Amino acid sequence: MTNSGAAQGSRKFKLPEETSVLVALIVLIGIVGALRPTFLKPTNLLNLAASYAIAALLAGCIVFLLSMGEIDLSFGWILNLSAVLAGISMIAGAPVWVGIVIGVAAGTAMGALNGVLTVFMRLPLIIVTLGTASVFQGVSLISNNSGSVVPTDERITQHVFFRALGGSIDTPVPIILIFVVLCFIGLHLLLHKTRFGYRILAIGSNPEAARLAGIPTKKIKIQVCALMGAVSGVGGVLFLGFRGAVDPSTGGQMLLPVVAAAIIGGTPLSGGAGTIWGSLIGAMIVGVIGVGVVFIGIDAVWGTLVTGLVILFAIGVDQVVRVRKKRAS
Amino acid sequence: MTNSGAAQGSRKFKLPEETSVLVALIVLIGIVGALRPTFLKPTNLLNLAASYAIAALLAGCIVFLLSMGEIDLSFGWILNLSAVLAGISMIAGAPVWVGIVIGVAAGTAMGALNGVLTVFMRLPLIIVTLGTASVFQGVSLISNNSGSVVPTDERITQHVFFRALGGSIDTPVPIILIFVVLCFIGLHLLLHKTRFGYRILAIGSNPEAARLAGIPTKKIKIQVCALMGAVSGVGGVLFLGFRGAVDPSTGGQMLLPVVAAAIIGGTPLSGGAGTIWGSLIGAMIVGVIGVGVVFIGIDAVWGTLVTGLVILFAIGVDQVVRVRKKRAS
Amino acid sequence: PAQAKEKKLTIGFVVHVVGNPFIQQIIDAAKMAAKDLGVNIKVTGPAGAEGDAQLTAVQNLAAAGVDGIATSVPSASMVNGLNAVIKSGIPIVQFNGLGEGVNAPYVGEKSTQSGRILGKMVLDKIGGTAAKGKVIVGNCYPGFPVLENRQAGVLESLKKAAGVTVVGPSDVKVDAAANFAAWQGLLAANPDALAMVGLCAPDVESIGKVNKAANNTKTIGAGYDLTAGNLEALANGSAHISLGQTPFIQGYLPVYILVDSIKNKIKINKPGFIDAGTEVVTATSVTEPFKLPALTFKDLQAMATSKTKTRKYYDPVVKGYIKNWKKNLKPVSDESA
Amino acid sequence: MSSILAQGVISVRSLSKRYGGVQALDNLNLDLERNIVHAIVGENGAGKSTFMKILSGGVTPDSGSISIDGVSYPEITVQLARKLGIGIMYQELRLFQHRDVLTNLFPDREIRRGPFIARKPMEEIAKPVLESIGLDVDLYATLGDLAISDQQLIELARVIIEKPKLLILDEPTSALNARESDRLLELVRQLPSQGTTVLYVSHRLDEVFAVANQISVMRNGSLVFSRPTNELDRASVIAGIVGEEKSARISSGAKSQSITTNTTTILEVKNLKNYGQIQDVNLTVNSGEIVGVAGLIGSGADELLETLFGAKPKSGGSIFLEGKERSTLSPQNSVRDKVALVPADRKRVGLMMERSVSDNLSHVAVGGHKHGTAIVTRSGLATRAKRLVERFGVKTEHVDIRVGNLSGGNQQKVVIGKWLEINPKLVLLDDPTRGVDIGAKSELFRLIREIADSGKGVLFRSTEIAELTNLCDRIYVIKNGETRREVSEVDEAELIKLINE
Ligand SMILES: Nc1ncnc2c1ncn2[C@@H]1O[C@H](COP(=O)(O)OP(=O)(O)OP(=O)(O)O)[C@@H](O)[C@H]1O
Ligand SMILES: Nc1ncnc2c1ncn2[C@@H]1O[C@H](COP(=O)(O)OP(=O)(O)OP(=O)(O)O)[C@@H](O)[C@H]1O
Ligand SMILES: [Mg+2]
Ligand SMILES: [Mg+2]
Repeated sequence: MTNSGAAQGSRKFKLPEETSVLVALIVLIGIVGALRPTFLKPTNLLNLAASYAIAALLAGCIVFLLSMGEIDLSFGWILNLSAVLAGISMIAGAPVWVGIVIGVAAGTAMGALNGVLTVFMRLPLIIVTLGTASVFQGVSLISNNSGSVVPTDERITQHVFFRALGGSIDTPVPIILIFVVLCFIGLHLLLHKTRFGYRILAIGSNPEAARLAGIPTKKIKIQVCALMGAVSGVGGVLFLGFRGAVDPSTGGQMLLPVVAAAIIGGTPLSGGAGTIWGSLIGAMIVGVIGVGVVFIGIDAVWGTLVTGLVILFAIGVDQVVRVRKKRAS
Repeated sequence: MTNSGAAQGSRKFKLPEETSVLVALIVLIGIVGALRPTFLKPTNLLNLAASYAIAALLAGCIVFLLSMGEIDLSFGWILNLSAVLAGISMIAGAPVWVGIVIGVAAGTAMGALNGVLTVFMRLPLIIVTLGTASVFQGVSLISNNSGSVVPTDERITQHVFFRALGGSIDTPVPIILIFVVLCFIGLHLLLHKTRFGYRILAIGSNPEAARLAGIPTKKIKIQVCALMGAVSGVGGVLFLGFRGAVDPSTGGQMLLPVVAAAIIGGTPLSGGAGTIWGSLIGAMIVGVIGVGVVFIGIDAVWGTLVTGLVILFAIGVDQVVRVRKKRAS
Repeated sequence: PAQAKEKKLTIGFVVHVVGNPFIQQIIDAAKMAAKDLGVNIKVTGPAGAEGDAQLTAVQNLAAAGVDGIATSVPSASMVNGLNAVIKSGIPIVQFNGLGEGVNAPYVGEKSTQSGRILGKMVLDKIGGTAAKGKVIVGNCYPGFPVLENRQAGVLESLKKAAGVTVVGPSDVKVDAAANFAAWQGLLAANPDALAMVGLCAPDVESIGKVNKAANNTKTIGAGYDLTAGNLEALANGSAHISLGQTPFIQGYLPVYILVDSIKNKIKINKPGFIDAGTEVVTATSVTEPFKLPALTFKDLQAMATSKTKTRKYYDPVVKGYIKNWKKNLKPVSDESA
Repeated sequence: MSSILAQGVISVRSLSKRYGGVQALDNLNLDLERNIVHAIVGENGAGKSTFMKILSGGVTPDSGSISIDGVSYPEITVQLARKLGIGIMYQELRLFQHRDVLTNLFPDREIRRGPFIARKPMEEIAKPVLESIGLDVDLYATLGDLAISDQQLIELARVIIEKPKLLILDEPTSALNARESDRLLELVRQLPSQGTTVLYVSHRLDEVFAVANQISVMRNGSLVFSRPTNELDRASVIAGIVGEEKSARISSGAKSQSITTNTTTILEVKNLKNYGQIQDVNLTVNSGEIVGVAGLIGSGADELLETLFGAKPKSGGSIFLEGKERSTLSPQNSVRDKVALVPADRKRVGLMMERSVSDNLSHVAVGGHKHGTAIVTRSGLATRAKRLVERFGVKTEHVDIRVGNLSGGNQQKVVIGKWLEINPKLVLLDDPTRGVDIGAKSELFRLIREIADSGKGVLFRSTEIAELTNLCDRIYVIKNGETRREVSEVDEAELIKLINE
């Protein structure tokens, strides 16, 4: 409380708070690389990163909600329904770009709906999205009668969007990766360099003080929810392009790894603080753990235990590299 | 902050804060009953309650953690591993009662491990259990090589424990239901009528103030985690008796419905408050929604959407029956 | 002699979910094949069923340098990714879940056909085409392709009896406890139902328990998979029919095909289908495919726990049907025929 | 009347606000003249803060009207207040603990270049303001890491940066030391000439007389009187605040009456050091004694009590309680050994804001001390609470009210009450009179004296020098983390000199 003396003195040499997760990431990559040197081949690392890019993007955006002291349980299904609607409209004859816009717009609308409900029901977002998650999933199931959405028409599959994302166009770095990194820069600037971001962090830090400072807290909440929806919609459209199809189950398992990435990355659940870059590193840690276990060739029966132990290690590195303030629960 | 006036003015006639969820429950039962009168047959309602009894028990116990401002992501896997260890030891020749004790003890130990890690790593429980959940699941998979644990020996299956829980002994009210209701009374008294419960709520309201008031916060945290583990262990053993078998996936799907039951029941995620009875009603709402949808005969494709809408309705009743203070996120 | 020095082949084996007893039987068979053929095998799969994580696992095994990969394909979104792996030169065989458009052979049941068989058996038990009354159908995971196919087959067979009305299909959930509660509710809502038909592994066991708890002996219980719990329900008469998907063949055959095609440079980068057969189990009879010797119910339960017994029982299939896999390769349209 | 309005006066007519059973404001009528310092005084719970919050848009009144520059408003919103140039420094600080100092200085008023926040120009605005109020902090330090006194100054700087036309200061000096307070008063005195009207709420009458042109006294939500300062004296203001009959009982201090013969040493501290500002502190506290600690902010005086209690780790030295060394210091052990700490920052570490008065009063007795059985009943908590509410005169409708709804001074009484319930041997009082009204303060002093007289040791830190000189038998002056001097029987001026020298 009053130990600001030390903090002030060492300000110039202060390590960024992302250091500890970065160390964990490097150690993990190092271990896998030492056991299987091919792991470290740039193409392998890039491909690995690409397949976790969408989850990473969502982890970057969920930081906005966590910073505001809220959690969205529905984003996986927003992603799903956005992708389904985009895919269906393309199959129904809409131009690819129109389908993309439909997907992102649908995601934004779903997010905004979450926001409006949380503001007007005066309930935490986690409770509201407990319901809307099922609603979005339900609408997705109905939209395509429980089937996968697979555009097969050449007009669609040969469209530059699908070819670029699906890897048919050769680039040194996967397109999706470039796009997601750009999004991360945007998200970082938005949260830490604009008034919108300041307002979010203010609401998360002290909602009553934020109201008294004249911040339109309801409007901001709805906007942040809509942003989460929009990014989930983008995620859905990217998924459609990247994988070329959407399953009814797509997105259903995303909640835990995405939130895990954000909190491993150092964003507390209690609001008022958040790190977009930490979230990116967190997503990469989740990715490296998932991939590393397979890469090293650990048997399926043992894989889960090893995963758990490595997660404990990754979060434990924080203890060693003591740069981060204690994280509130 | 300034709208507490009404609540205070009408203090003498104040409805308990569980009223709104209770209304939601009654309305839901009423709707399903109106559409399918057989739903209201006491045997049906009792059976329904019995099949959600274990989830309800866990929902009752997670209130302790939520009240302390923490969340445990691992309890489903604690339940699983406890049941597996109990089952394996019975199959290996241990008397049934010994197996039960082993299961509960294992659960307690796992919970305590969570507690010790969260205290010594100085990280929120949600982060620690992100790792331990995988560890417990992993150990469970290894213990029985990804197979189901199915005691078939008559010594075990004909034991009074299995017969009573499995429904072979006819009782007007299912045994498991009586047991769980007794547990609920115990949990309620423990949280609201003992020093232990007082301390939990104090830690949840303001951890630093609790520490300065001389409350042994670390010890209490470990104890609450161990309690959650013990109750999960009890849940595992009950599951083994009720179902007569444990699958490797048992418990894996429990997290969301259990936490949902607690928060629908009115326990905020922010700590410092909690209602055990609300949690019971919340669990029953989750149960009625789950069963009601199939009972009415809603098509599988539409079931999810209807579930979502009904959840939104259930939490929205709060708006109409305005007895509850605004729930912090 | 020069070939003997060649490095040992490594086969990747990717399942859609770990910690599922039925899948584990497939894995065990795959490991037996690897042992028989003298190759290494790396088994992996996501903890929760998700196509994307599974595809990532396949891609990683490919990057890690395995020689061939067998994988189930539960999601259409894996197809493009798998084809890219195949294009890069690593052969793939699909099992258990078929990905439409994957350029690789598929080993599995005829899912629609198995649904038809189940529907017909249920119909036979409730009075054939003259049957009158309700049949409850439950789908534990709406949207899962194999389940949708089975469901279509079941409904097709049931339609043959004009007097049968189908209740559902309802979403009965995968989680054991929720699954039980759903079936319990369905029976309570329709106490006069002639039969309850599930499509997933936990259903038969749940239906059996529901019947037993309600002291109900008149409703036929039917479903899929020969898990220990399901067999127990059949044994005690609380459920009546369960179809198996011959996990031994679904695990053994893909590994065999991969090793055979790699060693003998056989191209397998085309869609195709090899039937893994359907096992039909009732309380009184066990019918195994491929003219295997009849089994008693006890034998079946014993085999569920013993790998050596299983291997021995299927030896004729290994030496015949499996060895001659090329002859048994059919167009993929046969799967849903 | 209309002529006054034309002069641009803020006037408030029959303003009322009710919180449940409490009439916080009851038909308040008041006119505020432009370009003066107008002080508002009154008991804890008199409705001062409620009034200020209504003027600044934080709270909506139930009825009544406010007219500003001749325009009448039924209510003022936060946005309207901002437009009208009304700035408020809240009694309960409204700061963002997770954010850095600079961000806290421009809440939702950030300067932007294009879409991005421009920190440089904000720094340039902030630096001179911080300098003018004598605050030297890193603009990039996290606010939550700062001492409560620094935070209070930041709240002040925040509102000064807004350059409001009407500046509301709700107990701005409650956590400040003499030097900072003086500087603040100096600043406030200059504001009217720069076109700012100041509403100044304080319990420190010396300050009020030093700074205000006009003094209004409130009681039970209404105005008692409002008069120019030069027509008033201390006694009449006190009489206005607490009522004629009570005012007679208010004494300024209560020195130890009887020097008890058999004094024992309760606390002995040798060469105490911690990881922060404390370097080498030596002191003793005897039974029956009230011992004061005085020092500037940053001297270590403000960390001393928390360190002695075990809330902050020590890095060296020894502490003896009744002759026995306390080697492992922790709050838990302190409670066991019957050492009590009333912390300076009650809101953050003293209270459970969302819980009831009753729950809070049992915080130590039930939570920490294992008082009585392991069974806790509502009626048991309520009985204890009612007894303490009575003993300390906590103004609350009933004991089941959320503590956060009490007025600031009453919250403070709850913190003190919860500690005295365990009957401590040594009481560490860290600025316990923050925000407490004069009536309550004199009760509190009597109480502290009573505690000491019953053979206990009291170690007392205050930001108000007068409190130290009036109440303490001995005072330690702390400088650069060391106990430099021990004095007794000094007067205020002398002590201030000693502290600053
Ligand atoms: N949000 C609230 N809810 C309920 N009661 C409240 C609330 N805010 C204030 N009160 C009550 O209204 C009365 C006036 O409070 P207020 O804070 O205005 O007093 P004050 O004069 O500022 O006192 P102090 O000198 O202690 O700061 C008190 O009795 C208080 O308990
Ligand atoms: N305290 C201040 N000191 C100096 N300049 C300020 C201050 N506050 C605001 N400004 C400047 O005045 C401009 C207008 O401020 P204002 O708060 O009205 O922003 P705004 O553009 O209306 O915000 P929004 O559009 O988000 O409501 C700001 O862009 C800033 O440059
Ligand atoms: Mg006040
Ligand atoms: Mg503006």
